[in-house]
Amino acid sequence: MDLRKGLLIGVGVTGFAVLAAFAFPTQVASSSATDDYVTSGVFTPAHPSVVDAFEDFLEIHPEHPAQPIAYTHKIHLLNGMQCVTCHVGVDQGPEAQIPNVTVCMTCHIAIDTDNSEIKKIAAYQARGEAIPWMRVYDYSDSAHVRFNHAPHIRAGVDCVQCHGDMTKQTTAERKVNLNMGYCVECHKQKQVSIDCATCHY
Amino acid sequence: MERTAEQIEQDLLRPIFTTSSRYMIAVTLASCMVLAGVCALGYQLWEGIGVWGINSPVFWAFDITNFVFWIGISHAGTLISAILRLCNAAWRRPVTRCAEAITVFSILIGAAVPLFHVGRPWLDFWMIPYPSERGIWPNFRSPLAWDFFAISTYFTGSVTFLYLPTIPDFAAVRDNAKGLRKKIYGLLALGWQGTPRQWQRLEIAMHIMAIAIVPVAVSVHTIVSWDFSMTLVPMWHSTIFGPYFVIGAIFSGIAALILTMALLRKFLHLEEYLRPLHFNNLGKLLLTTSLLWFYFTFAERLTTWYGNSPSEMDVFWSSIRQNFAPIFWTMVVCNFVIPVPILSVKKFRTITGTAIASSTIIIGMWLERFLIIVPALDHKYLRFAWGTYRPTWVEDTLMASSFGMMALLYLLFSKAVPMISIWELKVGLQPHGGGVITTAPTKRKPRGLVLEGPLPTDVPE
Amino acid sequence: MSHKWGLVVDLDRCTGCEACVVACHSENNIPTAGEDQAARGRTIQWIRVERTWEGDFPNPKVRFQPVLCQQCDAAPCEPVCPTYASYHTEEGLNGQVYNRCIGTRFCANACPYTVRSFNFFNPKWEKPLNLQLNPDVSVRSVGIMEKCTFCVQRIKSAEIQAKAERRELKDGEFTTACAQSCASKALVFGDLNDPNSEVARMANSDRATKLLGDLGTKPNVTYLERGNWQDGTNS
Amino acid sequence: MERRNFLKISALTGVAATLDACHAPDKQLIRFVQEEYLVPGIATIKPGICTLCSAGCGLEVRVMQGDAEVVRNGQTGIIKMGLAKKLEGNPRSPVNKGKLCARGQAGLQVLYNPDRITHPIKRTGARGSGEFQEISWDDAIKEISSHLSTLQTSKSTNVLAFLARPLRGQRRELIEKFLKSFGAPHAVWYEPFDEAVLRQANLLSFGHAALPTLNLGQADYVISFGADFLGTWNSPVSQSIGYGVMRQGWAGRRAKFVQVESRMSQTGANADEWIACRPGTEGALALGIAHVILSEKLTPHATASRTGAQIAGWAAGLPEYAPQEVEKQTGVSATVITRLAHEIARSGSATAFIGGAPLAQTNGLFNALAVNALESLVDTNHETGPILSFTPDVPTNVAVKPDPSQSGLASLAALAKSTPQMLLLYDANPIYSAPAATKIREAIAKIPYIVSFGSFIDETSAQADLILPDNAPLEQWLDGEPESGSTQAFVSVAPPAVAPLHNTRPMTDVLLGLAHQLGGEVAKALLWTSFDAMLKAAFIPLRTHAGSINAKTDDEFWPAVQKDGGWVGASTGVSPAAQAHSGAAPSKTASDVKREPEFAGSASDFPFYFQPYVSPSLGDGSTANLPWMQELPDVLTTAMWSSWVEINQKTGTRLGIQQGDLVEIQSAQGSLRVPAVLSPGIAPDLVAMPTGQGHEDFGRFASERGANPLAILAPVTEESTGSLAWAATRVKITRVGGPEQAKLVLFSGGLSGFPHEEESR
Repeated sequence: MDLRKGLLIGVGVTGFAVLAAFAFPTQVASSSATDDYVTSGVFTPAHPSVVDAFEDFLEIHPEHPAQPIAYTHKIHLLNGMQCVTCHVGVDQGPEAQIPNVTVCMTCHIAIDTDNSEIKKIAAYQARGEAIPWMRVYDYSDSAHVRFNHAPHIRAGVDCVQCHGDMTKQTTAERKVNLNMGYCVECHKQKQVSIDCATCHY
Repeated sequence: MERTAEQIEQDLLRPIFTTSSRYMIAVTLASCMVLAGVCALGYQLWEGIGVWGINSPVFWAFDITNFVFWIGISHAGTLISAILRLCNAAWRRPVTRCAEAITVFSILIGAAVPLFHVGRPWLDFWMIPYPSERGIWPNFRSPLAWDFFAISTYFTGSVTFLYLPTIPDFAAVRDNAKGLRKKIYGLLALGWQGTPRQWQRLEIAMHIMAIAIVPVAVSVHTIVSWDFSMTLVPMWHSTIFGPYFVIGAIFSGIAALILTMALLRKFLHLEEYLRPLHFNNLGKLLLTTSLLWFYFTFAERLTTWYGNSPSEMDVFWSSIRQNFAPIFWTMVVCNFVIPVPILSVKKFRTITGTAIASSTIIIGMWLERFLIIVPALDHKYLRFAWGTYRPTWVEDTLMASSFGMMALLYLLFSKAVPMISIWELKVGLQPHGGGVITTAPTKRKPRGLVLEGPLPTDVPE
Repeated sequence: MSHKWGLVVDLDRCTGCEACVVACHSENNIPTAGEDQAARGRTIQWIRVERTWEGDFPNPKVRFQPVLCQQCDAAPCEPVCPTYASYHTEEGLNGQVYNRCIGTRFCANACPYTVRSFNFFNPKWEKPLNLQLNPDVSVRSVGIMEKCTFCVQRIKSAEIQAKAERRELKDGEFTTACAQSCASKALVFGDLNDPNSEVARMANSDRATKLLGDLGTKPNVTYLERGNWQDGTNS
Repeated sequence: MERRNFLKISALTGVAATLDACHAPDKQLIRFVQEEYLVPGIATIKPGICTLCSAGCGLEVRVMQGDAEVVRNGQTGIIKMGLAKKLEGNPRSPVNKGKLCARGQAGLQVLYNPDRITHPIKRTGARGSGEFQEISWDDAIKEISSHLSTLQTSKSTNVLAFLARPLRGQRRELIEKFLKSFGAPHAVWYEPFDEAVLRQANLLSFGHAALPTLNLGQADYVISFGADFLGTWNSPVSQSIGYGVMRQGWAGRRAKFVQVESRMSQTGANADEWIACRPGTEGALALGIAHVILSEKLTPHATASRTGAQIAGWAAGLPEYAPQEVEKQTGVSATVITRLAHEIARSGSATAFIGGAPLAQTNGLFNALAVNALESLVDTNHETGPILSFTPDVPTNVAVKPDPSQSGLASLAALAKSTPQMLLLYDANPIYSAPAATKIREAIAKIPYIVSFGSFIDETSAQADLILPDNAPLEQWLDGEPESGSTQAFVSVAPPAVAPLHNTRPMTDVLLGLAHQLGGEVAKALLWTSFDAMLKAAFIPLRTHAGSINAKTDDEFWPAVQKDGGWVGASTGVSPAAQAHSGAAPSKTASDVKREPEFAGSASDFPFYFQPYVSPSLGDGSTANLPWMQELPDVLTTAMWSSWVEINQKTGTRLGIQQGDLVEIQSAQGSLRVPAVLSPGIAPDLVAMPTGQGHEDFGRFASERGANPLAILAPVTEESTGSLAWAATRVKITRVGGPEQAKLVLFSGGLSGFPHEEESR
């Protein structure tokens, strides 16, 4: 038999084997993902799908996730509301509260009630459901970042710097690419420690 | 009986233009082993290296054993052929190419191991120093980083060193082939015309490479040994590891070379070219290295025993008297007890004899690498934290398939390239050949250029 | 004032109750290996209590010794890491940067104390056990080396708090999970740079020793040897 | 090259496309409105009470906001709620003073255990078949109350029985009130290792039917007879705190600690001197020491005390207990006995106490009385006050105290005899923890209707017809009244630290609800609508007493108590120490108490004493379903995930048994197979085995793992209290297999598991 044919077959079989080795465990992964909690990683059952794994690895974030409510930051801010009024805790600790349906309704029980979006919110409240806001800014688990808002705000870092000018936005968009370079640059400028353990632990 | 240039060319080009069924069988076998390895590797990449038998405290075992072993084997070619070239031993001509081929392929395999033995192989590229927004570079204090650079240098060097003397032979194949193959070999031959100028350049280049590659080769295995001796681990933290590893490497390298040559001789009908003389000479080299190896092993153990530091003695005893004793004594038998008698008696230093010795040595040297790594790790200082190690099927498969990979690559190579340097043999044919500094036909006399016999341009076509 | 975190283990007080071990598991999201992996010697414990028998019945002697990362000043684990995942932090801890770790396991081999643990598989928590995970601490995934961090998350939050209140850290203001749980006060954590801190005082005790001190790793964990009962001389 | 580009290329390697299997399942789930508002990312500290052993340590629960998958009115969804992240000791608790033991830390895994019963279930298959189906709370309550009312109409006594793990405080009060008003007998409070014997002895010796509080910090000399006081006995955390002080608390002063026991416990491993003594003869040894002190007048107080009066011949200086005599009985050499006596007498303040195996002998009461007598002879330092004392009662006497004479096994046996119509089951698992020989399984099988309030399926609740799952301890109102460990009066209370994860309800509220449905006497007796109302009513009276909280009004007082997690009395006028040596005249003298131990099984057929011991991590088996506890290496053997039997090394070699071999342990009652662990810390004629493993049916982490030593015990009892003499069984052992059959998992030594083998070169 001709050598070239033989080789082609060999290569083909090998390639198939590789695919098989990857493909087979995905079923395991997807099933196990339902009853077990697993952490992030790549090419492992850590992610429900390999696509997730790649997105995580490549730090691909949705630029402008579709929110359940067409909330307009612009209007609220121009009406003199502050970020902290809704995003409670941002100046006290690591996280910022994503406002709850009841928070919205405290005002909108009276204000602009016939607006269709407000009606949606009211409906949520009626059903006893919270609004399933989509997250805009986040870190993947495998980044192992322990970010804390409060110290940054105390240091006088303006919200705009990392989150863009919300007075120009309706629903939030990921205007700033918060990769490590971005953090490090700012830390350098402000002569803050850039020791790894400042953020990664 | 002497062979004419034509016969040589025919004999050595035959494997390239005709394929025997035996060859196909061999290829299939080898690729099956490789395939098994690929599957095992895929499984390991998916699940995590927990599918291996490694544990705490034995974090390295078969993986690094294979790494050190294959990098060791790689010392066959480059060193031998380079040294033999430099000291211009006439008998080296048929040997060099298969030696250099071994080098290239075993580096490939050896280098692949550490890339896949890490917990998160998809991040291996962090070993490459490249500027990123993070502003982080590899840690140049880490012996692993040194390995990375040493081995990549060694690999580049070896490939060049293998490629250079093959150019004229590529040309030879080109001239005998037609169609696509002619084109390909044409490219590989880099438009070689065999003009005096080209010969001159080639000789100079090879000479430089030969001189350059020797220190690289030596340094590579020294650096590999530093992976161990730069730590505090008992029986790793040793000052003689550098030379010890290099000798071990050359030792196993020559063994591998002899074995390959024996096989080639058999399968490619090269009886006329690989003669008992070659095996005899290489056998002598093997004997020397075997004795050297034994000296180093003995010296290392002796100093440990004499120094009598408790933590080292734990490892010492576990390897020679307790659970690792069987492996240890097998190693001594394979590397010393069997080979030395065979090789030291002229009557036994035949092709078969040397082949047998070589095969035991290859086994023995693999065990030696294993014994350097595992006993030390599972008897590290604190007794409470001691462990033991058993390999799993995944590790066994990967280890086996690394040999399969070697075989496959070699077989394919022998299909693509004449395993014996045709033109060098032709050169050897010259009546007054054999180490005479001759005058090049060009006006300019190349400086410091050693070449046996007149240039092949004089060879009657 | 820069800090130098240290821990003192009083072997005379240690009862071998292993409260520290579970406290550490709970605080630092340490996964449970399960029986099979445990049998393979792959349990992850950032702190373990070593037990050694001496003598034989009827006079056996037992020695308990908690062993954790010694946070060495001259740490063998640091130089060997090719990616700086294991490195020396500004506060003198042996940092382990999980996201930078590619899992060569070289550090674990180099560590003479065998206190580094490797994630051979991706850790799993059967729901709802995952709700116990501490959000202040990373959850490590497959192929990553991990070890005792001196509860760096507690150090950080204490420092941030102190900074917010524009003051220095006070001794005993916070402690590691193991020390906090230790009923007999065998574990004491604090700042060795603060001469008045309890840990600094205890580290100067005449019973003080270092684990494998002759290796020259300069550990920041100090062990106080067991004392003896002088017959009659006490009270 | 830019990382991103480098990876973009690799990302495009087709593999991804083929494998976009599915996305995380919980993305589709709806989100419920928050019930509790916490600042995200910031920990709130809430008080709690540890229920993993009877010591009653105070907790501080670290609660942080997080997303949890819960069921709300029949629908699964995600809710932002406060989640318990870490348990620490409560620094305001006088028992554990901010410290917490290994088991306590694992309380989290009770709350988050994947095997919890998430909703009421009703038996569908045959009893014990484990076939249940979901049922709504309303139907469940309807069903049970209809049963109860029918029982009420049938005016016969003990139609209703309540079986529970010993409780103190208001939960006990509630249950007893319910039963009393219903016309049912007292509840049966059962645990395998109950302390009835010691309570009885302390009542006789000191006038206190309670476990002692040990102020070890003051001691110069501690001699403990079998009490694993640093691990499992009495109040380990408070004792460990004292131990630390005793060791290095005072400059230039370090107490001596002597442990008398025949199998080295974790506590014994810390002793300065460890003395192996023949099982059951600890009392004799104590009297031997007393004899020397008395006869040589080593202490000024060598007089007849009321405690000594319990021992016949005390006044006469215990002539029968001359060291040589004692040596014959105990196997401890006379010289050692005399030396100990001298050391003790010379030391400034000494204490002697007893616990564990010596009490679990047929002559347990005698042993206890003997050690108590020695204690009151030596523990007489007046500056420090006695080391051994008793926790003073809470002035308002919040709850009824356990009756000392009422031991678990006795009342369990009574329950077994009188087959009631209905059994309420709460946290007790006698089918697992009572010796098979007591035939409790059969007795329970006979009961027509069984309702369990358990959070888990275990051997006993698997028999239930109806299971009304209780909230986890951290999810409900709790109170506690620690029996010992504090020198001040102490009652603890804790509101729920987290909202319920599942569709469960606290037993207390269910019981109160039933009371209302039943009406009549029961409703009158329990007029509270919810358990916290009952607690409030019980705690309010404390306001007028001197204690940790001074509040003007009740409305200030109650929240303050909740915040602190309890109320601590200012040390009352009569120091608890003084109480120890006063008290009512002895009701009966110990002269008629059995002095010699008896063992089940003849020495010829069964050459070894068999001693089960409480596992430090798994306790009596009730915490075997917590993964942290399963994977916690036993500190002496480093074994985990398994059970084992400890055998003396020499005995092992004599019987050809090696570390890890599978051995069979046979008693007259039955046999079991476990791996062997060879240990130098155990008498050659004794084999010991930890409790906790060998569950048939207790969730994914505990089921079908190891063996249960309690199963093969002989049903012998200490007669005066009728409590189980669990250390009075004899066994024989034989090797039946190698390590490969045994499957012993050791933490130290990796796969081989036996580093000491390699040590011996």
